Amino acid sequence: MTRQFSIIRVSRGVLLACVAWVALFAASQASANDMARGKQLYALCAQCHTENGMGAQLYLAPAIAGLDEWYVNAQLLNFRSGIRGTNWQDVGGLRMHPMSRWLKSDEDVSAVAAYVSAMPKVDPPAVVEGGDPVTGKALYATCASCHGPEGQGMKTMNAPPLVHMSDWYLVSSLEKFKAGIRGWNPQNTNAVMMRGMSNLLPNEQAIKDVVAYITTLNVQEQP
Amino acid sequence: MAELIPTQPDPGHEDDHHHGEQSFVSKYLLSTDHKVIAMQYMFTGMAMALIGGFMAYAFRMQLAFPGMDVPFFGIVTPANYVALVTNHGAIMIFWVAMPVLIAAFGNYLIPLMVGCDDMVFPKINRLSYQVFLVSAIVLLSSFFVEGGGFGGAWTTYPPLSAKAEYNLTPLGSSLFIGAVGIEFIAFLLGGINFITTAMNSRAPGMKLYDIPMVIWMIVIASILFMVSVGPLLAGAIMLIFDQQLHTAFYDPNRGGDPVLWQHLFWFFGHPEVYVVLLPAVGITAEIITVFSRKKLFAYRTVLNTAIGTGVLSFCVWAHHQFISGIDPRMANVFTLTTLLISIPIAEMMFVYIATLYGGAIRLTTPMLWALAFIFEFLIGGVTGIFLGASGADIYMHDTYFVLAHFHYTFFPIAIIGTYAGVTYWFPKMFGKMMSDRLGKLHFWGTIIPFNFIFIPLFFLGAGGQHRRIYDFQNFPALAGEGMQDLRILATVSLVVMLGFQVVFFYNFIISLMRGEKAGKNPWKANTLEWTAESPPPHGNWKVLPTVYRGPYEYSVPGREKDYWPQDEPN
Amino acid sequence: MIQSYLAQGSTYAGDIDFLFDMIFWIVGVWFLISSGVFFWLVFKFRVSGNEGTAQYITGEEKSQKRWITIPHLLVLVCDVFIIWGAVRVWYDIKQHLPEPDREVRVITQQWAWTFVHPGQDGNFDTADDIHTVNELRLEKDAVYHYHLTSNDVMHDFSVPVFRLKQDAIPGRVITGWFTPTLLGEFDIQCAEICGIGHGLMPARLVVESAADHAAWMTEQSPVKFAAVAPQVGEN
Amino acid sequence: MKPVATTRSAAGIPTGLLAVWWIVASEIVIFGGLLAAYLMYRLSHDAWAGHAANTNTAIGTVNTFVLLTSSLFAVLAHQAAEKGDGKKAARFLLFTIGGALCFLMIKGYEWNYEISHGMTITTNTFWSFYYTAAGIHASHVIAGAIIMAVVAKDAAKGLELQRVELIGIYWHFVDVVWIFLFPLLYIAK
Repeated sequence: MTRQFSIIRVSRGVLLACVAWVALFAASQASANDMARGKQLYALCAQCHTENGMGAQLYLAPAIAGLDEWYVNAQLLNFRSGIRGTNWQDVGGLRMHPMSRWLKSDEDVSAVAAYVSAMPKVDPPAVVEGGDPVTGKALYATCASCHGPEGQGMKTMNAPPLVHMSDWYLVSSLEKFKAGIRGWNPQNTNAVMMRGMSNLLPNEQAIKDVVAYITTLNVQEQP
Repeated sequence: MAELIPTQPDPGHEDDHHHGEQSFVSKYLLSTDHKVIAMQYMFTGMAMALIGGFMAYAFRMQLAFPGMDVPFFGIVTPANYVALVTNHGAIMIFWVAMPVLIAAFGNYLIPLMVGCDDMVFPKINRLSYQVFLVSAIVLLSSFFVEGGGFGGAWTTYPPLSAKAEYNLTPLGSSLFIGAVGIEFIAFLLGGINFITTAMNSRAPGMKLYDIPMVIWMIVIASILFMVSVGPLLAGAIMLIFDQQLHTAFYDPNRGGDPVLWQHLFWFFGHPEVYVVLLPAVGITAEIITVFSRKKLFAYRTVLNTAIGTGVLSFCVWAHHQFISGIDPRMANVFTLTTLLISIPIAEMMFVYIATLYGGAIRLTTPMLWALAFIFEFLIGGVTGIFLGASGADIYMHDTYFVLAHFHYTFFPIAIIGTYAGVTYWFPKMFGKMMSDRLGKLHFWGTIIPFNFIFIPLFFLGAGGQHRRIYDFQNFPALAGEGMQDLRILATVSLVVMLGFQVVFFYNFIISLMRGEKAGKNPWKANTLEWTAESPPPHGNWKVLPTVYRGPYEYSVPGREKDYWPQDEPN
Repeated sequence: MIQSYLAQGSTYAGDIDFLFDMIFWIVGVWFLISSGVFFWLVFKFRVSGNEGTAQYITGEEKSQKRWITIPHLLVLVCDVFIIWGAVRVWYDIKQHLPEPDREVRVITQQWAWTFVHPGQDGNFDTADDIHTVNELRLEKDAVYHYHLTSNDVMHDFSVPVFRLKQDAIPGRVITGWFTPTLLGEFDIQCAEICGIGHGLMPARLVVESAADHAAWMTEQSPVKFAAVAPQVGEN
Repeated sequence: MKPVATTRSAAGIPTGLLAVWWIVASEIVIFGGLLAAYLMYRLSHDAWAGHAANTNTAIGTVNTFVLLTSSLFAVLAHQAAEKGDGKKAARFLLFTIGGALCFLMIKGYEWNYEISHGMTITTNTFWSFYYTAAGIHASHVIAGAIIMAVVAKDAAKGLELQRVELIGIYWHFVDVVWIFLFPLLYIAK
């Protein structure tokens, strides 16, 4: 192997010059602040989650704009390490797992998380039909203990916000939790807990009902 | 029927091509003059080449220095990366090689070399350029729609290309296919003129074997293109229907078959290689005969090998699909036909090398380009054997070896062939000589880095690295230290090579402004275009020429001059 | 030649390497001869300025044409050798299917690999199937049949150390074979562009001894998932 | 002012004829590719015979007859042009255009009926082929009719009479495509 590459040695000089050139740009890159870096890296996310973070059901990408920073950060790390999104039936997760590995360093992950959480919240269009918010309200009582009565989420409980979220995504997540497609990995303790909680919803209809109630909580936040 | 055609006027009386002062628009944008249309094609092609080259720069920087903020581009995301490689390939083949080699040289040379005043259907000719321009605009616009440019490789295999949920570019993918389809229509329109002009409008006395080789090659290439492109056009309509109307021609879940597209694509895709190869081979034939002052060795053999290659090229398409799930028994047939195609191509190369024997070789800039074409294409040719052999292709398929191989064919064709042609016909096109010194600087500054780009890629391919992978750090066992060095070497060479193109544009402009005036025939060549003024006026000649002999009568014994123009009575 | 870059990990890797070497020497000799003649001619017959006279050779006479027809017949002879070698290797790998010791199902999708072992009962689609994502564990020296499918677009199951490559086509199950002969960890690549995540679709191949493999199978049974992510953030 | 190039005929074939044959040849490979793809699918899907049973053979037959008649008018127009009778040629061309319009109207009725009965381009791949192939053919009919109108306008004044033959060749080609489509889409069940 080394013999064939002797030509490389000859051109080391050229390479070094080039590396110096690159280092120059790398330096300017490091000085850029986190937000700019996050925006830059979000270019890939925007391919599916769209420019304003509205998400697109066709691409299995939920709305993410304005999600809590700690939550985005934790999920990106989970995806990247394969704690989440590596179940063989989790079609969307199997796409997100490789995409998250595009973020090479933890700094990049937190830059993206900061950028996403700073995006203005959106109200994705409701697409799930057949849910009854009245029944859902009763079912939601259990959820409220962690996710909060307004669905605003609680960091202390490791519970993400549920409002301003794509309703189809809430349904599919609950279904995945129930089927053990999410929360199968014991290392992902929060998801394991959620997997247990999801079993309190007895059937498909109950899932739709509770999601229908959650979407009624989607009021624009007061400034 | 024949009586409806007006009798041919005596060329002597057909000289009043007087045009008054024309506005810029009607002279350069809406002209029906074949030379103006040729220039339109050439400059559009060059502009697209710059765009394609810039794309190559962006993704090669990403490969060499993963994750870097590429100067003048920004960060290359995986989505950018696939869109860049896809459009780089499509642009370089459909919007650079084809317009420059076939349309620009075809339009410029066919009327001049067969001795008539214009194309047969000047308005169709103008239309073909306008359609082509539309296709280029449609392609470039695909980058600015939602979702961005299409990123499913220039081969556009469905279901990836057919469904937005897979390719994530709901509009980009349709614009891409649409642009390619429109471009095909432009070249079908152009083909009407190439065929009819070369066949029907030849100067009196010009027999079939008196036609210069480059004209033959463009005609054969046009026929190959016309025959091969039809099924793909039908397939492209089906693919756009799949994308936008949600039909299921290529959807396996609803009764379609994705492999059908591969057959339609490669039935076109392989002949397409020869469509662009043949004009470049023709250009080379003109140049090496002039600058070695030799008759082309075995003119008819060259012609026959070109036709043989063309016919065989329709029987080899599935060698792109050896491992695509086609019936394995079919692979044996296609291995056979693929290796058979080495026979006419090898013979063509032998003919060119034999032509050099006994010549008086003048190493001018165009000659250097032509010689480089022969040598570099030889490398491209021999490395193709590895891929045509089905057994070896199991390993080599879709590796960098393939990539290096076809760049060793397409680069000589599209870039070296173009530079050879431009430097050779520049005096005719613009009436000025190009600087030979700058030309040679540009030549070496292009050829040496070119080899340093692609030879390392052969090693990468032999090491099992695949194409279209945007970051090799994900493959710990494959992305060894030495491999990354090779990628950096290739990228640095690319940047150097792109930098040297500035020399060409500088030379182009400076020669245009201050170049030495070229006479009618600065190279002392035989073919008819050199008997016209430089640059030829509208209508080309005052008196259209008559032909008395073949195009390659150089150094004929017993003659004082070592060339014998085709239109000289004796 | 290839083996200096990449170990030979399957029974047929050596055959492909031999075929590659054979073609390399055949075309290498041709390349050296033609480019040697080419450069010699350019060197010998070059002139400076506009000096010198050339010979008049039409190339149409038999005695002249000999110079191209003989090499061209020799090319044909070489072609026959290459075709013979290629078809032999091709037949062994793609056309003939030896009796399997084990089977594995390979499911591709955007942008992940799922490998399914039939488990203890030897049948697919039963409760004890073992699914692994992005990691394929194989037993050394066992003849494997793979059944390759795709859930969405075209992918390509490429194992460079095995010298194996096969496209996965949605709607079809493609069966082939291999026999691992080398212990260790290797890369699996996708070799057919499959969308924006194509470059982020690696999988690991682990070839282990029969005993280790059996132990792993028991440990994994009935349903347990591997979370494997090759190290990122390094380099 | 025409270039001299247009008036030459070194190969002995009129230039316009050469160009039309080029167009026809490139169209043949387009339809050839489409029909070859259709045949491959058809042979591997026995169920398509059932879908094909829903096509209206009677309407297809009438349309075949209409196109064949229009082709006959194109031949008569050519004969008239040969004799130098531009007016007569133009009149026959108008009959041909009438045939084309008649064909399109029948086609429109047929499609309307089929679509309203739930057989659309996305129903299944047979119907996708049915609409795609017939649609591309119909677009050629429309293009042919427009060109014929232009040619007829000139021919009525006795100008460019050679074009009558050229458009006739194109029209026969359009007709022949239908002769292939009709059995493949309607009759084979």
